[in-house]
Amino acid sequence: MTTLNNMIFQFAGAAGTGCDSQGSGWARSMTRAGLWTFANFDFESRIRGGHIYYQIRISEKPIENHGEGAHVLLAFDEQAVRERIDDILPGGAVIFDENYKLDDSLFEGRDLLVIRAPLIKFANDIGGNKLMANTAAVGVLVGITNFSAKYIERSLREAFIGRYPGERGEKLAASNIEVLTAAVEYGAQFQDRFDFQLQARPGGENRILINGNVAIGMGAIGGGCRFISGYPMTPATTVLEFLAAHQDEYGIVVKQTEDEIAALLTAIGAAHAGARAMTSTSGGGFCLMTEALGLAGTTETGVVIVNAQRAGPSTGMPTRTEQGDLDFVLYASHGEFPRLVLTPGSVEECFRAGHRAFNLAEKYQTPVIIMTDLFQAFAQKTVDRADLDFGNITIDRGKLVSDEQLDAFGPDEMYARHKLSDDGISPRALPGHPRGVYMTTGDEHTERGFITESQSVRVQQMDKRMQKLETARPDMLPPELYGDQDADITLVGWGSTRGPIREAVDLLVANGQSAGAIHFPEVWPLPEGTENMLSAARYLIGVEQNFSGQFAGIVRRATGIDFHHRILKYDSKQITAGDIVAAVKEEVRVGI
Amino acid sequence: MTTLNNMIFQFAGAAGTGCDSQGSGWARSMTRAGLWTFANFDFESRIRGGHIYYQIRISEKPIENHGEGAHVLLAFDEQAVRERIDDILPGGAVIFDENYKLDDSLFEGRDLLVIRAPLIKFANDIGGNKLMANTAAVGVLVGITNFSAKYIERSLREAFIGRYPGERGEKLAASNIEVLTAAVEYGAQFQDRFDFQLQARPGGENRILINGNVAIGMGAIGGGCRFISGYPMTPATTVLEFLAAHQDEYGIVVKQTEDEIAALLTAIGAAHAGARAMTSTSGGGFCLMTEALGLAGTTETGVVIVNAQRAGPSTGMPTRTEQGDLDFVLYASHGEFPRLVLTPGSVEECFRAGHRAFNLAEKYQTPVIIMTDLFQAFAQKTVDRADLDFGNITIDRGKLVSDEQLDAFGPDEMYARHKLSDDGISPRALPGHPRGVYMTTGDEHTERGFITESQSVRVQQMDKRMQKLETARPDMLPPELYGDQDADITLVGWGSTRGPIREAVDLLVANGQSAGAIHFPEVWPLPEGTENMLSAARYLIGVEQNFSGQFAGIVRRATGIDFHHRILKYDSKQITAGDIVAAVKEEVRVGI
Amino acid sequence: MVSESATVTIKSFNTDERSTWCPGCGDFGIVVGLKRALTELGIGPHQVMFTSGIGCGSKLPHYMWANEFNSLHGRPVPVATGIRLAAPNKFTVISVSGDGDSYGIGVGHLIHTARRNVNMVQVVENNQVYALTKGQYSPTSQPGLVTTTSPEGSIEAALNGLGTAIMAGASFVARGFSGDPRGMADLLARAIEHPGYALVEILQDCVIYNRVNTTKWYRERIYDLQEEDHDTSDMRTAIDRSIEWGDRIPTGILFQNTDRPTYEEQVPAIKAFGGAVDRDLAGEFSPDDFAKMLDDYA
Amino acid sequence: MVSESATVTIKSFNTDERSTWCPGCGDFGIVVGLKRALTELGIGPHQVMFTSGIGCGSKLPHYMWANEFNSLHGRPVPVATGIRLAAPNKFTVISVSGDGDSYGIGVGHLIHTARRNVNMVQVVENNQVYALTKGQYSPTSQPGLVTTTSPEGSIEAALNGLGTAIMAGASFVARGFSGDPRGMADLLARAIEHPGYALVEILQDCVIYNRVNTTKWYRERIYDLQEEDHDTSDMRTAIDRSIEWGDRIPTGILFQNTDRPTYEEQVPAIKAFGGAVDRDLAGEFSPDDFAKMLDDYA
Ligand SMILES: Cc1ncc(C[n+]2csc(CCOP(=O)(O)OP(=O)(O)O)c2C)c(N)n1
Ligand SMILES: Cc1ncc(C[n+]2csc(CCOP(=O)(O)OP(=O)(O)O)c2C)c(N)n1
Ligand code: SF4
Ligand code: SF4
Ligand SMILES: [Mg+2]
Ligand SMILES: [Mg+2]
Repeated sequence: MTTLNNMIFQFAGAAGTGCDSQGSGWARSMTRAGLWTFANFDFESRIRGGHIYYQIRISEKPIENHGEGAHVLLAFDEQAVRERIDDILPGGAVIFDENYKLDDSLFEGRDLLVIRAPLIKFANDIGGNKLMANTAAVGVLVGITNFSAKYIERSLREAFIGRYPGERGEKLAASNIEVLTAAVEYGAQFQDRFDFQLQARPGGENRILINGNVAIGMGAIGGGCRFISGYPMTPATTVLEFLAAHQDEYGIVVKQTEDEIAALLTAIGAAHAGARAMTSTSGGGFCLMTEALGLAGTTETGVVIVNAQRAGPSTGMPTRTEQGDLDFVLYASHGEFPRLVLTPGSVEECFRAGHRAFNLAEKYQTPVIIMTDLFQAFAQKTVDRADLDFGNITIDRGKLVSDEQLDAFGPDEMYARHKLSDDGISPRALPGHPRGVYMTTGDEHTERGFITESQSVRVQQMDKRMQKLETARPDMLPPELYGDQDADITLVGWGSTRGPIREAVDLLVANGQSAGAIHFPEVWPLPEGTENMLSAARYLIGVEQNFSGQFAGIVRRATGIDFHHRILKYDSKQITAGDIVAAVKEEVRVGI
Repeated sequence: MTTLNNMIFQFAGAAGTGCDSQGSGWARSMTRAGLWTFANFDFESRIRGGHIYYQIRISEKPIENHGEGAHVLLAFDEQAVRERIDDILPGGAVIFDENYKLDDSLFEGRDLLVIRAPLIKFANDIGGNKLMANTAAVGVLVGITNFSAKYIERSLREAFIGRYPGERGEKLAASNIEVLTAAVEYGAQFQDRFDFQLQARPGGENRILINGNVAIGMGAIGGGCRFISGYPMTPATTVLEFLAAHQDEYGIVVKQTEDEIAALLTAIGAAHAGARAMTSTSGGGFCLMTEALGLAGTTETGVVIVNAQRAGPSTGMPTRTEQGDLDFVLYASHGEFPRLVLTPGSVEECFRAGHRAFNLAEKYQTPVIIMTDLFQAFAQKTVDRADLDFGNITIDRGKLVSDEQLDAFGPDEMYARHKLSDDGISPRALPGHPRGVYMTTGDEHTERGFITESQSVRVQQMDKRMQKLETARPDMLPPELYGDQDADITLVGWGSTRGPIREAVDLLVANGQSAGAIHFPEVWPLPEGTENMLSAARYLIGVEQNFSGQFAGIVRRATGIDFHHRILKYDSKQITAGDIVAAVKEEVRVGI
Repeated sequence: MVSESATVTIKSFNTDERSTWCPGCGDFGIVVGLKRALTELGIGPHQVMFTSGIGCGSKLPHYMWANEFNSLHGRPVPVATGIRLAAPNKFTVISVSGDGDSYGIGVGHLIHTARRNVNMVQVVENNQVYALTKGQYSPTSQPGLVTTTSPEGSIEAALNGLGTAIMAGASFVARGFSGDPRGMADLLARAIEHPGYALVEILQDCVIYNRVNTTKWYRERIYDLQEEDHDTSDMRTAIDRSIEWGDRIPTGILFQNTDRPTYEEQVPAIKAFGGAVDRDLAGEFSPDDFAKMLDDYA
Repeated sequence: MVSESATVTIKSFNTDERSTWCPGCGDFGIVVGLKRALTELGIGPHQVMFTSGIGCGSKLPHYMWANEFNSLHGRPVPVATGIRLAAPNKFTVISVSGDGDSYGIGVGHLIHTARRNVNMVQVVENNQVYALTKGQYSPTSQPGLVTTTSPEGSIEAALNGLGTAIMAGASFVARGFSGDPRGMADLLARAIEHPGYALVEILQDCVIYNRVNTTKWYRERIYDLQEEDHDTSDMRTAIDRSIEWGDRIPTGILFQNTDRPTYEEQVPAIKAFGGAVDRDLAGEFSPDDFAKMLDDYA
């Protein structure tokens, strides 16, 4: 029986040998062909060599997860076959060059179609260039899945004519297409021995394929961000790079700084001057920002920080994922001050967090942190253009004092940047107006920003600042319920576990297990309704990618609600629906 | 009715005018005279001018707190009288120079002995130097309290002959003593109008007067610390300065670094090489250390960090106190790794933490943080020499691999710095032995310290490191119960609230209120017995000097136990027994 | 913003805030110098933005009426960069902090900001000691200085801040003396006018913690480069002068290079769109303009 | 520790650990240079302690057999200081890291450590780019370099690391080239022997992210100072040479000053007690010796 449009592919090999570019070309082609795509990139902390792979899952309906295993493995070197062979699902196929020295015993006893293809031969003979073996491999894949070659042809043309405009590109594209055609034909002979097929569907033209960091960048630009200062650090660099790539079009000042200390302080300077400003980093860089974070809190500077988590502690595993920084981000910097923490769990939520963060930062005049992670930073997903709607974005700069208001100040009236107020928020004048001269400081200060030693002023200003957390609470997005509120078990997560958790719920329900889920797209201050929603659940299972169940701890501390069970993963790879289902089954077996 | 040997003094004036040196001389004299002394220093973030005061309390039994109000105010300028007049307790006295322009109305309606003394006149006429007016003021104080002048004479001699050895010093001392004598006589005339008296008691020679930072420094030196790197920051600087002052005698390498980043990393280097090494800082500096903290955690380097808290956030109030950093210290640095946190609450506990920290750091091969605060750093207390017993200190370096063991390694045996073990602790070879060559890294690593991308190794090493928290738990000092375990209310604190809480319990009990207290000298990992002791209490009231009740939150998160009430102070001054009693009474009135 | 020179006087910068400095502190003179320089150039309190660090000297902008962002110890310079790059047409930006702040913990920012030639002035109040923390040796303390953390005398060579800055690429490097507010005001005015990064070190007496390098000590040694035949455009001579310390200490402009473009002038977004703070966040681009971003991923 | 030169060979430093560098990376040559230098001096794997940062180049000590403490991005130098001051008689300490690590985020440590003259070697692997993070411009990138964070070309002047270090007080400053392991080994050996802080910058090809400053590019430009009439004791000439970049790029020893004492030699505790790591923690002082501390407070 043939399975249509429901597959997982792996493109595996050494870094720098093209399996990543072939993989991303394939993922893009799938999206263009109207198939919903989710692609994960698994790589090492090195530039060339080693073992990396792209895992691309496609479906006829939207998916939030790259799935487990693969129906086809495209191996770009021998090691790739050895490393990934166990991932191949029953009835799957592996494609590699006929010259690889791989013992047949490796494939024995496996329900597996082994295709030793003349890839290099096609490349040399038809294309006249060994490098085109990669194209040949993709051709075989097109052939065995009965897919249409035109999507690959298009991307080959784009790639070569894009890189070498003019005749050279045309020529290269043409030869590659010839190689492709031959390989497709070659692959087609295996069709009857391979049960998985692909067929284009309508709608691809309304969709795009992007990762979470690009979505954050898009959201930020749409949300009025005109300034980014940052320092490269995986997996946060691509936010900086995205804004850099668009600096010309949208006029974004991009400052690569000497370190992360300067990165946040430069953004604080820009925000103080009146720009919507951000920085992006990962845990190690966030460490260096902690002192300036407190400065932003005390000076009431609304600045946005992206913390893209990777497996820690310390340098840890630079290209591996984890959700290990939540406690740190919540309590970073000495003393107490308000901060808002957003934890988007999908490309769409990343986009939303990207623009919402700036409204929140300016409304509450305090730092806002977007927490994402390595998985989400790199994983690409097909989304409807309509779901990234710039028309929906509003700019709310909060309590701004206008020039006219300042002009109207009486002769003895003095602007007070940190004026006390019931909601904790003071009207903010952008500096530069003759009547709005003011100072502010990281020292405890009076309403007018002068350093103070007064106990009573101290208490007033502390209360004022901390009040902002309460003022902001109703503004935070509520936890999102998935499935049945009354389910026997409720999975609770934040950030990038959203996709796997939802899919796990679907799988469990399909298996007859009553299950639901609660996802927190924003965690601090804990949104209104948190307690109600959690206490209405029968059996709470926290799902987190860290050692200690940090969010579960935070919830217990704030509400007294203790999750009944915690599913924790800290082996540096993204949790999958399968992991969750297995852990839930274990828990159910043991007896909930 | 005369009150004997139970008094509070305030020495108040501008910074740099001598009230601090006079105050500390007085406190020392009290201790020498066999009176138990507790002195608090209240000062501003400036070098000269402003308003500062020393508050010195004395008693015939040991005290842990500087008390409230004053029986005598020695005012060294006019402002001091105005600022502090309200502090004077009924029947108290204020002493100042006759030339001060202070309206009588200031004193009207107060039960107060106002002594406008000819201090400058004595100084000029007898001593020939206006500066001796300070000595005269102290003389008046000796006179009205009927104290023996010989203690002051001694300290005058020490001060002047110490600073100017030889004839000049002798002369200065002699003139000062003449001034003193005249002033004592002058003061004596008021004795019958003043009900508080002082009388020397035996035992002073067995006691000393020190503050918490000196005690930490002493403990550290006794505990084998031979290396300190640090960067000045109030209120932590005096730890660095204490070790610097003793670098010659005990051979302590003292490195003032360019910043706090370097401070911790230099200490880590020294600890890695095999020295017992420490650094000291306050919140802002600790921020800069967070990245290196995680490095120490992953590389399993036992290093000691003193975090002397001051009122935050950010630069905050540099000379004011708070306990606002507990959450931060517990969760500082991205990812998860073990750290041990000590929270001494008295001079004796500071001493103990000073040496214990090094055993813990080397046994568990992980960073140990001593949390103190500005109050405790500066407040001086009389202690028995016997309570700072260096003979009691043992040096336990944990699992060290000896040179002989390495010599005996087989030809293919390789030393593995991060070897897995049940208790999470690996035998540690100090580098330098030919068979003990090894590397270590802040990246996730194998047992032998090589960078790894392996999921399984990752999990093993995470488990190993985190296991150390469980291994260490039984080694942590248990919470200390004061008074009745069965009391109607139990006050819970950590760090410097210990003294005020104990005194509050005494006051409450004396007032018929059943009360007890639990003090945590070490908070992380939460010591064994925490849950039992807390859940055995009837009504838990957390007492903390921060906005949100951080320790209460930590306990709730770890144990589910929710304190019934929290007494929180964050106005930048140390909580007193009176504050606590008042807050408890309010709570009792409202109905526990 | 157009300067309103007609209306700016020394008094424009007066404030009621009372200083916490010690009587006799060299920092007082620096306030006077700054007020004079701004007055001379007709730059009003709302047209200047001070950034400062932490230390005695860093309190300076608190004691004159002007915009100030008082940041962290060692960090006024990156804040200044942020302000310059976000509002390149709005403020004269002046960073003010002590020698420990600027040359010690903050020296990395100094070097990279000098290299970039961000158009700002960095004033270093050099009293050769960490004063506010009560007198430890600083990166400019002279060897042998006895302090609480160097009871046996400092064993570190003093940093040549000016020479280091020149090598790092600073395009204007000068030294003034707090005892000479008039000369200092002139230097500061030249620094403000200089298109690019300008470092002005002010030698300053700390009457409490530095009993060696006192006002008298400085007066006996300093001389004015501009009264000698000093070529400020020659980097090698400037380096030579920067090394000079001891019997003779040069003040005045050591080095100036007006050929380098400022960093701001080269930033693509500023060239195309002007200052970020002057933009219309809500109306500048349409949803369709934005949606073009998506095309790359189709 | 006495060196055991008889037993140290290049092979002593061999390791099974396989490098993660790209084929053709300039870092390979630097490993060879280091092995040779240590072998020449008879310093064995247990007698050297490498500290390193984060970056492609910082992985170097992982690929030879020797003690290593792999620290954080930009921080190998303070770790090295700690090791030197705690164990002044035990290890040759060599810090190894890239240009971004050493001259960028870590430049403050470089400056202050140079100034103090801590007896160590700092190797800067200069490929003029942030390689491990995939090729952004670094503090030594040449202006105009197009990278992902400078798509319109870098607008920053490159840092003159050698000149800056000389001005900051470095007592030994040299430049080598990864394409010349023999010459480099000699430089490194001289640096190790130098009593005090020694900076050795190694020009290094990044075949992936720096297509401008390639091995070929370097070969066409470099020359050896020691083959010319260069006076390494003259700071001014050294500064001049450090500025030279373009058609001719100097390699070799630019500057050496052997007159300055090392920092370690001056540390009171080391002078009186030797290395902290060699002390007897339990038995060195009696409880009474310690109790003397209390007397000051009686
Ligand atoms: C991160 C951090 N570390 C330390 C301090 C403490 N601190 C305050 S001022 C100062 C030194 C001031 O020296 P300098 O910059 O020369 O200024 P001065 O007081 O001499 O004018 C230090 C170390 C701090 N505020 N922040
Ligand atoms: C605090 C921190 N910020 C950022 C990073 C990410 N990072 C890793 S290597 C590197 C730059 C490496 O450049 P360089 O030092 O020149 O070494 P190269 O890779 O070029 O050899 C950066 C920014 C990090 N590890 N830590
Ligand atoms: S301590 Fe020194 S620098 Fe600070 S205010 Fe006093 S004189 Fe000025
Ligand atoms: S990216 Fe460049 S520096 Fe890094 S290993 Fe490859 S060639 Fe070497
Ligand atoms: Mg200073
Ligand atoms: Mg580099």
